Amino acid sequence: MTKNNQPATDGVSRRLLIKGAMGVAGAAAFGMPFIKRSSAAETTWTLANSLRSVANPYHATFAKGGENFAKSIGAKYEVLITEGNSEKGISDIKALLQRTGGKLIVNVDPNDSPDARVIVEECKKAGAYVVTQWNKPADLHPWDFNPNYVAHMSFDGVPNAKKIAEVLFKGMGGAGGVVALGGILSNVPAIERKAGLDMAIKDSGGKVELLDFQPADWDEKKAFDITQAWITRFGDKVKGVFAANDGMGMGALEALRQNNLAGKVPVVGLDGIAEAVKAIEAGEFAGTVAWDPLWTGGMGLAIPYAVATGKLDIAKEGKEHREFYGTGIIVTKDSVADFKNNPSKIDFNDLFGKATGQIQYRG
Amino acid sequence: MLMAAASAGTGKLAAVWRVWAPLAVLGALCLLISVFSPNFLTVSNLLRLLNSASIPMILSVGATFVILLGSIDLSLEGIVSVSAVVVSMLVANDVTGVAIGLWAVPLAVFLGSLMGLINGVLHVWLRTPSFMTTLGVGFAGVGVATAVLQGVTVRISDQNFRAISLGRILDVPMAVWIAAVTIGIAWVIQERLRLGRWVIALGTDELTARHVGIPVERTRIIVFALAGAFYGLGGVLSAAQFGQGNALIGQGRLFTTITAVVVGGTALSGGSGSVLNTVAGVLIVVVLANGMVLMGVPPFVQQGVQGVLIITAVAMSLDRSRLDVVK
Amino acid sequence: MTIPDTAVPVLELAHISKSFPGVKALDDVSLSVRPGEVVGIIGENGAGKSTVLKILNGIYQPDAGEIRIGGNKVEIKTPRAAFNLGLAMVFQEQSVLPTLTVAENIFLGREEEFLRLGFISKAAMNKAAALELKKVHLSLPPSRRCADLTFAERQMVEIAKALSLDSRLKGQLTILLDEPTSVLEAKEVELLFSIIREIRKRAAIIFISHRLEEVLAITDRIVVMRDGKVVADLPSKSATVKDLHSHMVGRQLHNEYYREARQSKPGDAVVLEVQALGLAGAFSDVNFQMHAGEVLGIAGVIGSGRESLARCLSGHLKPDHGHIRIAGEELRQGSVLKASAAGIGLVPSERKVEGLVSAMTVAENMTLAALPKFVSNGIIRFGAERKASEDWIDQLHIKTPSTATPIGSLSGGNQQKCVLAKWRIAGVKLLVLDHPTRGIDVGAKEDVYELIRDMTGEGLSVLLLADTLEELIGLSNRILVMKDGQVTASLDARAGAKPQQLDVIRHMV
Amino acid sequence: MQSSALTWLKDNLTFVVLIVLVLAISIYDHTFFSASNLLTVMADTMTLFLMASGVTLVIMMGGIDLSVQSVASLASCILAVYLPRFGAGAIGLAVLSGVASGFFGGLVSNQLRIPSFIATLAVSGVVASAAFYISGTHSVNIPGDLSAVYLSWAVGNFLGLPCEIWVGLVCLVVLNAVLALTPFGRLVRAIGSQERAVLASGIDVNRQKLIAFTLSGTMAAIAGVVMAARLGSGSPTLANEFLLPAIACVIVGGTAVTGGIGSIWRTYLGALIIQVVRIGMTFVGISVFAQQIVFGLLLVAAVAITMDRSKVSVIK
Repeated sequence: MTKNNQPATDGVSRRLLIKGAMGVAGAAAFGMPFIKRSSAAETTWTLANSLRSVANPYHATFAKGGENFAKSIGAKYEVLITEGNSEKGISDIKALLQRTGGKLIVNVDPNDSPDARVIVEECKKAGAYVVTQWNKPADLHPWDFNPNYVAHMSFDGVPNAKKIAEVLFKGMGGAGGVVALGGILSNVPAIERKAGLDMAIKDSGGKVELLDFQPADWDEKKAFDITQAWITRFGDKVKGVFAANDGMGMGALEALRQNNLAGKVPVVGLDGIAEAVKAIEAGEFAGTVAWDPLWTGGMGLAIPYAVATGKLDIAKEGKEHREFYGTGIIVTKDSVADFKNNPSKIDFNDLFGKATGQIQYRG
Repeated sequence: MLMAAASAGTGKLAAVWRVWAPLAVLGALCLLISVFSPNFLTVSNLLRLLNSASIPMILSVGATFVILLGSIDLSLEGIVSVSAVVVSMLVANDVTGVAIGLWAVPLAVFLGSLMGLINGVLHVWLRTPSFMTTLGVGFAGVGVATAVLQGVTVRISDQNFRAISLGRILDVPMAVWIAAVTIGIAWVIQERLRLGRWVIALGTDELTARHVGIPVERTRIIVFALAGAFYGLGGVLSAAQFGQGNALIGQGRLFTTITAVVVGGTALSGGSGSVLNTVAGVLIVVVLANGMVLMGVPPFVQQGVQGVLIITAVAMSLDRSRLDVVK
Repeated sequence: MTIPDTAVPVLELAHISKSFPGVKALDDVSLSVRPGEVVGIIGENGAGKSTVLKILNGIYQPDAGEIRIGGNKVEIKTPRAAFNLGLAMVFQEQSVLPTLTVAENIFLGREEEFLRLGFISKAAMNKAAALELKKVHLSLPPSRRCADLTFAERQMVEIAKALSLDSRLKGQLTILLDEPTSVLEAKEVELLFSIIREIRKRAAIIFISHRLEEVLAITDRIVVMRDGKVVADLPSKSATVKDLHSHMVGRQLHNEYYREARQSKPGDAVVLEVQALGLAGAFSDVNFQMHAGEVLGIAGVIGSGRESLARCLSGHLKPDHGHIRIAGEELRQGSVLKASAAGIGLVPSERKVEGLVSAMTVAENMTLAALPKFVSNGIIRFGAERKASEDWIDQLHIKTPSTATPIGSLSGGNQQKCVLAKWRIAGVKLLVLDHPTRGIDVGAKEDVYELIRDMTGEGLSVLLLADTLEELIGLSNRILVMKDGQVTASLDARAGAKPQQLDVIRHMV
Repeated sequence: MQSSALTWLKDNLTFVVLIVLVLAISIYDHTFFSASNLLTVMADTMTLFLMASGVTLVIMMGGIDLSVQSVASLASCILAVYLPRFGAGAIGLAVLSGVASGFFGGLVSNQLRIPSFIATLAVSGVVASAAFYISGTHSVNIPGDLSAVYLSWAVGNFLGLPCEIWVGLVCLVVLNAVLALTPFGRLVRAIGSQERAVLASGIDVNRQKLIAFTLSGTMAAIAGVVMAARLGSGSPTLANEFLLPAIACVIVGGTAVTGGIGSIWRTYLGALIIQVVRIGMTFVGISVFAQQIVFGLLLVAAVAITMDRSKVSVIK
């Protein structure tokens, strides 16, 4: 699934930028400067993060997290992109398994939940270690693939979405009509976050009414157009906008701004991207939920590395350490300053420090 | 042309319908929607429609020239992204120290036309089909944008720049004015410049065009460069509208653009069509999407409904006078 | 008018040679055109005429020899260059673009003179176009889209386009007319000739045609080409069709040209019955019958509605009212499928577009209309296919390296024979021949006449739209004359009792 | 002698390009050039090939089919949803959905005389909706035991080769035969190069087109089934981002977009080329930030080399 914009401090981005410029130059020469020697007989572990596209900030930061860990142990590190194409994602991982002769540790955000099973099976076959993120079939469990399928990490969409929806309702004064923007209909997080919203509305005891729900496929432009249409259709009946991710939230906010409704109609989203945080400070966003892709990107490698190097016997770990949620931080007007001032510290030795309980499967 | 006798008779009628059909379809659509949603035909909503139509408009108008050639341009998303990223990095922003203000706009447009030029040159010199050439350049474009930003999103703080989309004259958003001017320019190019005539000639029968001494290769290259310039402008407006530049900002523009052009009644086979057709086509597509939400069509049915409606629209508006063979 | 031989030639080709892989297209060709002279170039297809034209138009470059204009050596690198040197070409293929207006077509590629501050002034362009149209006595609004023009009108626009040069060039103008009359009717040909006589005062003219009578009528001198060489260069006054033929084909052709002796007497069986057939804007209330083995010729000028009538029978057009019956069976109208299923085949005038698939082989084209015959349990029987096409290649003396040769590489005449073979293989009962000898050379023409006689001999009926009246009269058993969408006469044309051309024309105009 | 070698080279450029690519990558990293790896690469290419194979027919006829990716997704959903209920019947049902969608697309294009580009694009929308509806907008899991019973023909091994390769080969052989031996195949080429002549010869062109579109839909559905089998579940977005790669395969193979020229075999090679380039970049270790750029440039280069321009006068 596409996620948008993740905070990246200016210093970092400027460095990236210069690298990027070099990147373009190199690409002109058929990317020669990018080529890393790879000897046939792999003796050390190769680390890799697989994700949809480095073009979207969430995944870019996710990749960065992986890189940070790789640096910390001086291992070779690769990034694989699926371009939203399941088959490509899988065959790339296969290729890497082949190249490294199975000496691979891979941290995967599967393009679509079905992919997870195939990837896990392939890794098991090759004796590689794998961690999955966000998407996997409900009946696929790490403990069925000891020790290679080390863990599955996710963020619980339902309670987080419920919490942030309640923040929205509070911003609306507890009552009125809301409109909701959803992600790609079949994406697991999209479904969870919708569920969370529905629960919050139910709990509001009829005070809050869901005027309309439209999937904008995680897309800022679509969100923009849909919100415009809503303003026409519902006029001032719209008291608040719920967006299943901050990217769409920004699109909605843009539409509100252009109808001079920004600030009057509160918006919430999830992901905790920098613009959303800014908008919260500006009082246009009521709140967001911040995940920590630097952490997931790094830990998704750190844990299996510990297993691979024998520091950790994963088979002995409890299920709450095999399928677990990370911590989502609710950012609102009150907590925003604090959130900006102390960015999360990541200790690669504290493997499960931020794990908050075993993943729940709801019917 | 085989049915000389017959076509001479029906010719004028066809010509009239050819011009008005898309507008008729558009009108019918508007009526249909306003039946379900009274708010549709309000000034404020129509303004919002035009606003969301402005970027697709600029892109489609550019693509029209390529399609009139009988070629196709799939590099649109790539060019839009690159231009948006570059412009966002040149105006006051949070990633680069640079801030050259509105001078960035012509630069980005120029960059777009440059990438278009690459399309044309590769297509003509390597004699590869435009479909593939532009697909490749498109990939490369998104690739470049990605490589430059490495996933960072450039946030634009330059309000003067954002004004070229958000500012208002007579309560009409600047984006709409810009789109209008762009259409005007395109119209002049098509009707009053040799290029315009030559595009039609090439699209109809390239060999003949060659025989009468039209510089076929140069024309083709220029057209792709021209289209690139339009995409570049589209990228600039996207950046201004959303106040940011990132490698994905062009995503999802391609098919809507081509659909709009064809719905307008411009033949993919080349030769027949016009900028004005495209204007109607874009409005049809945008109104359709807007109406979908207004009428409260259940989400997962929308794609289907949209498909059906587009078929009807095209079926009604397509110019079949030269279409004895449909491909 | 007579031209002093001393005058400097406007255009001169000296010892031009050009070869392509395998063939020597032009071998030491020399010819010259003097001011105000009309020179005819004739020769069978493949004799090198079109190569000469292409060289003069800058599409090919000669391997050897040189081109002189007004006595000065020139190099013609592009069509545009040819244009600027005062060489105006009227192409055989329709090169008028249907999507552009008449004016835009006339000045296509030369818009600069109408640029005002870089913008085209349509007013100026239309005005200029109107003048050019006057020269060819064509009364059309210059802003009309050419898609809405008839064949003949387009050809006239073509000519107007060429003529537009002379008011725009200081130096001498040479106009190259490549088969300009092939789509014109007698009346229009006359018009064209009068135009030529007018403009020859200002321009030299090269006139290329398969219609020898016309060449004799309009030219001062005739250059005959064969196998890439100039084999004769004779004054038109003293020449006759017969010796032109002998020069072209290098053999005396036998006197009895249209094989009237072999004209079979039609049987009594009614093959086709047309009753009160009509199509708005084309023709109305047409009635006739056709018998087995009959050749029914339809005479009429462009706009008489005969093309539409023919295409109604072949199912390409749908008539508004009336009946078509094949052997008593009512034919579902406006469907090519039903027509061909009922045994009607069309040999179209636009051979390359509707007649054959150039990219495919001779065999594949021949069996196209009868594919099911060569299929057993879903698979094409290639052996049978080759066999069948070989038979017809012998039978029709088709010159082709093999059955697997791409048909596009054959000469026009041989292509046309293949089209006929296609319908013979499909076993049609009625063939609609729409200008079957258009743009094919003398030798091939005779073969086609021969074929028509063979077919009718075997009981096939032929509905004929011919290139010339003479041809029409010579071939037909009976002639329907049409005028403004009405049948104005039905003339008997059985062997020995052929009507005179005048008898026919009387009803046409 | 020497010239015949040249002509051979001309006719088999696509093949040569593929070989060169494989060798180049193998030289860089010889683990690439192992039987097991090459087989994996092939197997992974097959779903893409299956999708492209049908499109090839439509493109050779001068049209295009943009509905394949949603058709494949729909098929995967139908399979996943109905396998528990109908068993093998679900496979038939899934393929049938492809037949229907393809047929529908052809019908729209023929009867309403709408360019296939738009017709199939629109149909693709309808099909996508159907997929969302049937799957309840969720991805649907295929129980392992059922998969083992009904879908083993698509996954796993047979005679030492991954089944995907066998499926691909069968389709390759069958479709090639159809193109080479049947009247339909002949007419596909004829219509592609001069439709009006075919019409004038009294051939039911529309029917041929309908067959082509139907076959295209069918192949897409089969691709969807195989995909679902490989991934162990179906999803309404399963085949996303497959459309352009599929068309790219056809054109990289050297089939002309303008119609008339081409073959399934070329598409087969085209698919392999694209897959090898993609995987190759991982092997050679080209940075993800450059991969798309390199991929784009290589695509253009490949077409520039493989395309047979001898029969096309104008390249659009």
